[in-house]
Amino acid sequence: MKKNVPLAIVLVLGVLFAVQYFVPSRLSQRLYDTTLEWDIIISIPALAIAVDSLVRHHVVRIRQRRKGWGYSWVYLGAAAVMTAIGFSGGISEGGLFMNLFTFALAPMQSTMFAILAFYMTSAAYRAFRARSPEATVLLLSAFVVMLGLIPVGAALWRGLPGLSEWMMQVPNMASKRGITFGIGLGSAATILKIILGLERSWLGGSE
Amino acid sequence: MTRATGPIALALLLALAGPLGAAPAPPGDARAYDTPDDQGGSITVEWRLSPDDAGTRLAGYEVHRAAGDTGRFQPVGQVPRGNTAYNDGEAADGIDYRYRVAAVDADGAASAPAEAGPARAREQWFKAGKANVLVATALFVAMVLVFLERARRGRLFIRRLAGLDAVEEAVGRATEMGRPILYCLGIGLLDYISTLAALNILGQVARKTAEYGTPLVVPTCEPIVHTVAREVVKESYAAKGRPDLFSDDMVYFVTSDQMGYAAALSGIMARERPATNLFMGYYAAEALVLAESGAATGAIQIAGTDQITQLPFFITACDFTLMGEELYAASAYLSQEPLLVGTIKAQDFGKVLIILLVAVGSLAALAFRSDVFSGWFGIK
Amino acid sequence: MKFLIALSKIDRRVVYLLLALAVVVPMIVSFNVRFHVDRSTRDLFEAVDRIPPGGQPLMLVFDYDPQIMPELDPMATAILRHCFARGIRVVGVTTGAQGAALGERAMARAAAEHGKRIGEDYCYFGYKLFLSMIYFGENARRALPVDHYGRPFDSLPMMRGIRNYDDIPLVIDLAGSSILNSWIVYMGARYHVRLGAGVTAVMAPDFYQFLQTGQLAGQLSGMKGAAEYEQLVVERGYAPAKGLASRAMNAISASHLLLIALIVMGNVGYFAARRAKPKNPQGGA
Amino acid sequence: MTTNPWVWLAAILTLCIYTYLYKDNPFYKFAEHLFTGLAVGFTIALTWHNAVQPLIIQGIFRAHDWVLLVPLGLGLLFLARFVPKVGYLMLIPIAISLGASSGIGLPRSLEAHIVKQMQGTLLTPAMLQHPFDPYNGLVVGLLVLAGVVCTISYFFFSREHTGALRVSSRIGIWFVMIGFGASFGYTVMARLSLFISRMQFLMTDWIHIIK
Repeated sequence: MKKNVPLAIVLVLGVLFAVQYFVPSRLSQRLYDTTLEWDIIISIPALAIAVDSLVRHHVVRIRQRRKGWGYSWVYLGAAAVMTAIGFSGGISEGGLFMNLFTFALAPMQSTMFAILAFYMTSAAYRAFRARSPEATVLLLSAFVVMLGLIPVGAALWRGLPGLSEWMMQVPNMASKRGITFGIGLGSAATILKIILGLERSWLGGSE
Repeated sequence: MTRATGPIALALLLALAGPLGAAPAPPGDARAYDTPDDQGGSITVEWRLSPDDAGTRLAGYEVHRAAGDTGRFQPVGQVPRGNTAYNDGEAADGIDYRYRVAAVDADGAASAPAEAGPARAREQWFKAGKANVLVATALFVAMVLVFLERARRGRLFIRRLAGLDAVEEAVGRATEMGRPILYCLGIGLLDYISTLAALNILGQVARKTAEYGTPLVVPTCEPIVHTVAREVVKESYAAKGRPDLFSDDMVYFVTSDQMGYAAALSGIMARERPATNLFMGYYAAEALVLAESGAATGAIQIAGTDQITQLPFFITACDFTLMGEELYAASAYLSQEPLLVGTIKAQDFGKVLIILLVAVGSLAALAFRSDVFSGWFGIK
Repeated sequence: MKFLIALSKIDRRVVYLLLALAVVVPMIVSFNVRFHVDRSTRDLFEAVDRIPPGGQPLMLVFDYDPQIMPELDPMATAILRHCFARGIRVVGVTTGAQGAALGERAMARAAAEHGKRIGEDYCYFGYKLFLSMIYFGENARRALPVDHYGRPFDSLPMMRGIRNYDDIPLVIDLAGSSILNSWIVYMGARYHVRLGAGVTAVMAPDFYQFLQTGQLAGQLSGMKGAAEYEQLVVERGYAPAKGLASRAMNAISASHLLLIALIVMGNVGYFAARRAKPKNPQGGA
Repeated sequence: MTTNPWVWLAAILTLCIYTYLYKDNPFYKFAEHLFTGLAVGFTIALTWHNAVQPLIIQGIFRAHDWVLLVPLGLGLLFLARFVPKVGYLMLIPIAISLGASSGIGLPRSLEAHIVKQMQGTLLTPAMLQHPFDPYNGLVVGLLVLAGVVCTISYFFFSREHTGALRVSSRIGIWFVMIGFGASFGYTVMARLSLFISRMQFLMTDWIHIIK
């Protein structure tokens, strides 16, 4: 019973908005715009659940003196300070809030991003082994493209940069397209199952 | 000599005549019509370029409008040279408008106007340009319904997915080693299909961990997904009769920052040393950060995503990867709901249909040398 | 044999250390590697080089943000050095809010190096709407009423006599997104602006078609393009030494080669291990 | 070396993150917790300024757009999660969001993933003019078509991969592997550029080794 109301809501809204796509009228457009705006407002309070969860998690760690509980203070402290500054001082350029963003948060974001250069190297070294025909194709194709992108490659064979680009544009595109068809059919089928109430993972349980 | 001077003089005269004040040549073939597939309130005016458009003399075109048969022409807008259309978004529905389009040069001199209209703006109730999408949608819905009905009547065959055995094995391995399983739902929102599939698989994995008493760790990245994931795990433990094993600490929110989440998971993997890492759902660049940090700890890793750009990295760094549609199929298969198998059949039928249509369309296009077929699939 | 097998079992930390060295060493120690210069780079260089010194200015558009700055900022620097060394005036502008500070920094730095004065040798208009830049084709003065520092258009000596794009011999858009498409469609097609481009390596293939059709006079692709341009600047004697892009490109080449070598070593070791196996079947998995 | 304390902060945090490559250690743990904590605070403050302020405070309380109370009320049902007996009420805002996005997604997904991709795969009469063009020729068109069909066949679930399906799915997975390898190789350059720019930051802005 408790789950029938949400299921009915999904059914009605799902059909309504699938039809809305094909109707350009004023009413239909307004319905769409309003829903997008409402959706933002609806999702705001969910942040409270997330904050509750993270505070609980770290408070428990600190109370039980679990391994590394000191870092939970760092986490909670950083979150509290950043929130407090954001509320009191405003978020304009040049303020303390934006400075913390520019000189603490952003550098760590881009460093995490840049760490990928290392991970690509170690992953390639470990995995690009000619264990099977498929693995060999994978490794050769990566090999050719990498060589084609640096000056040495062009010096070895002038056609290499062109070949590496062709591989990106032709075979790569063909395989992506094949996968995309499957994704399109699969996601449309899943959406339909949600609308029809057959896919219920979002209700919390599969019952 | 004398014979040659005549034409040269004439040419000079013609060349000078342009810049020296004469109005530019008018645009041609103007027409006005209700803008299609819209909510009304708009009329489109089209014309052919003025012959003077190619030079640098022309500034652009000015569009004037008059309401009804007797209204006075008022300027409504202008567009720079090189344009052949103007969208009048200020037209009231149901009123006849007439239009005039004139070419204007840099000094403001206008050509004789080209007339168009009358035209009337109307609100449409169907997007004619999306008819192909409507057909595709209707066809697909019908296919799914038919196969659902067939699934209800009897068992349909679906081949066993290699990835499913890998998931079960990985859960078993963690149990044997007495180490936790890390389940990562990605950074997507709840309404991403990959997130829903990941939640579905999480439910099945949680049932197994409840049964065997294997520790489970689910750090989340999105508030609403977090909320649902917590319920999914809680109910799975309840369903297996082990609500005592569930703790609030299993599913916890970390941060919604993409790279912050990756940093936190790297730390968790290094410290808690899970025996098995499952990465299911929507991923962006952090995919390889997660998979390589996990590989360094020696964990068995299984990934599944419909993000094609991240698949190459999961394939290289994980032990098994569910690619695109396989992720959805795995989630349907694991739930062991016979009806869900029906939709997989419908998807397969869709694939056959796509191949046939592309083949027939290509052959026809080549045989009749016509773009009609690709045109119909194309959307402006 | 043991040595060969060891090649496939290098510790990941050693791999990381090698990569760090492959990047950092070429950045500190400048190796003078000569690059093969792509035609699209050479075309852009020549298009700039043909602009008469001291006359109509080149327009440089900084349509990039901090995320793609590593690839595009070196292009801006190389082009600015070329222009200033040759005495070509430059108008700087951006249609992305995030590009404003980046463009300002790049221009001020290059101008200081060459002792160029704002208003006379170069101008910077900062962030302008794309619509303003379309309007520039109609009326430059009204499209850019004041520069980045609030000075009116008319008070800038080098802008006198600039009516619209007809007085700009070349516009170079340094872009990381589809905004370059808009420049080609609007400015290129409508105002017949002569357009050059600098784009990230990932985006470069999308724009090759415009080079073929001549809608782009030339194009720099990624760090490689910037490094090639730097090389041309040095070869023609406009600068004594190569700059950051060449160092970065050396670092990229070195690390690509390292990666390729690692893959080869891994496979050599893998096959060595496979061969060694049948000889002692008792040896572990 | 710079004397700007903010640059020092950025540089030290950058180095702290990189220490993880050696192994997990207190410096990394500190940076990681600081990172995630700051990010959460950043999200909360931005939500406040970009969503709560304009939509709720401005919209409802200043501009008296009372209709917005409806989505606000629905959103507040999320908080039912904290009240054990009525916890299920939070499914209502989830259902609204999910229902609307499902309906919105159905035709769009079919359009973007199926209809448009079919158009791109179809052979066109224009291909006959330059049959051997490496990008737009007929031969390449046929190659792409074959690649697409074989890749699709790899994802065919209704039959075991035996007989003809075995061959086509095998070719399909080869196409997939060429594509993945090429994408991998192509991405290396972009990631290296990011690392180079971090190094540039350290060596120019922080310790001024290179100019």
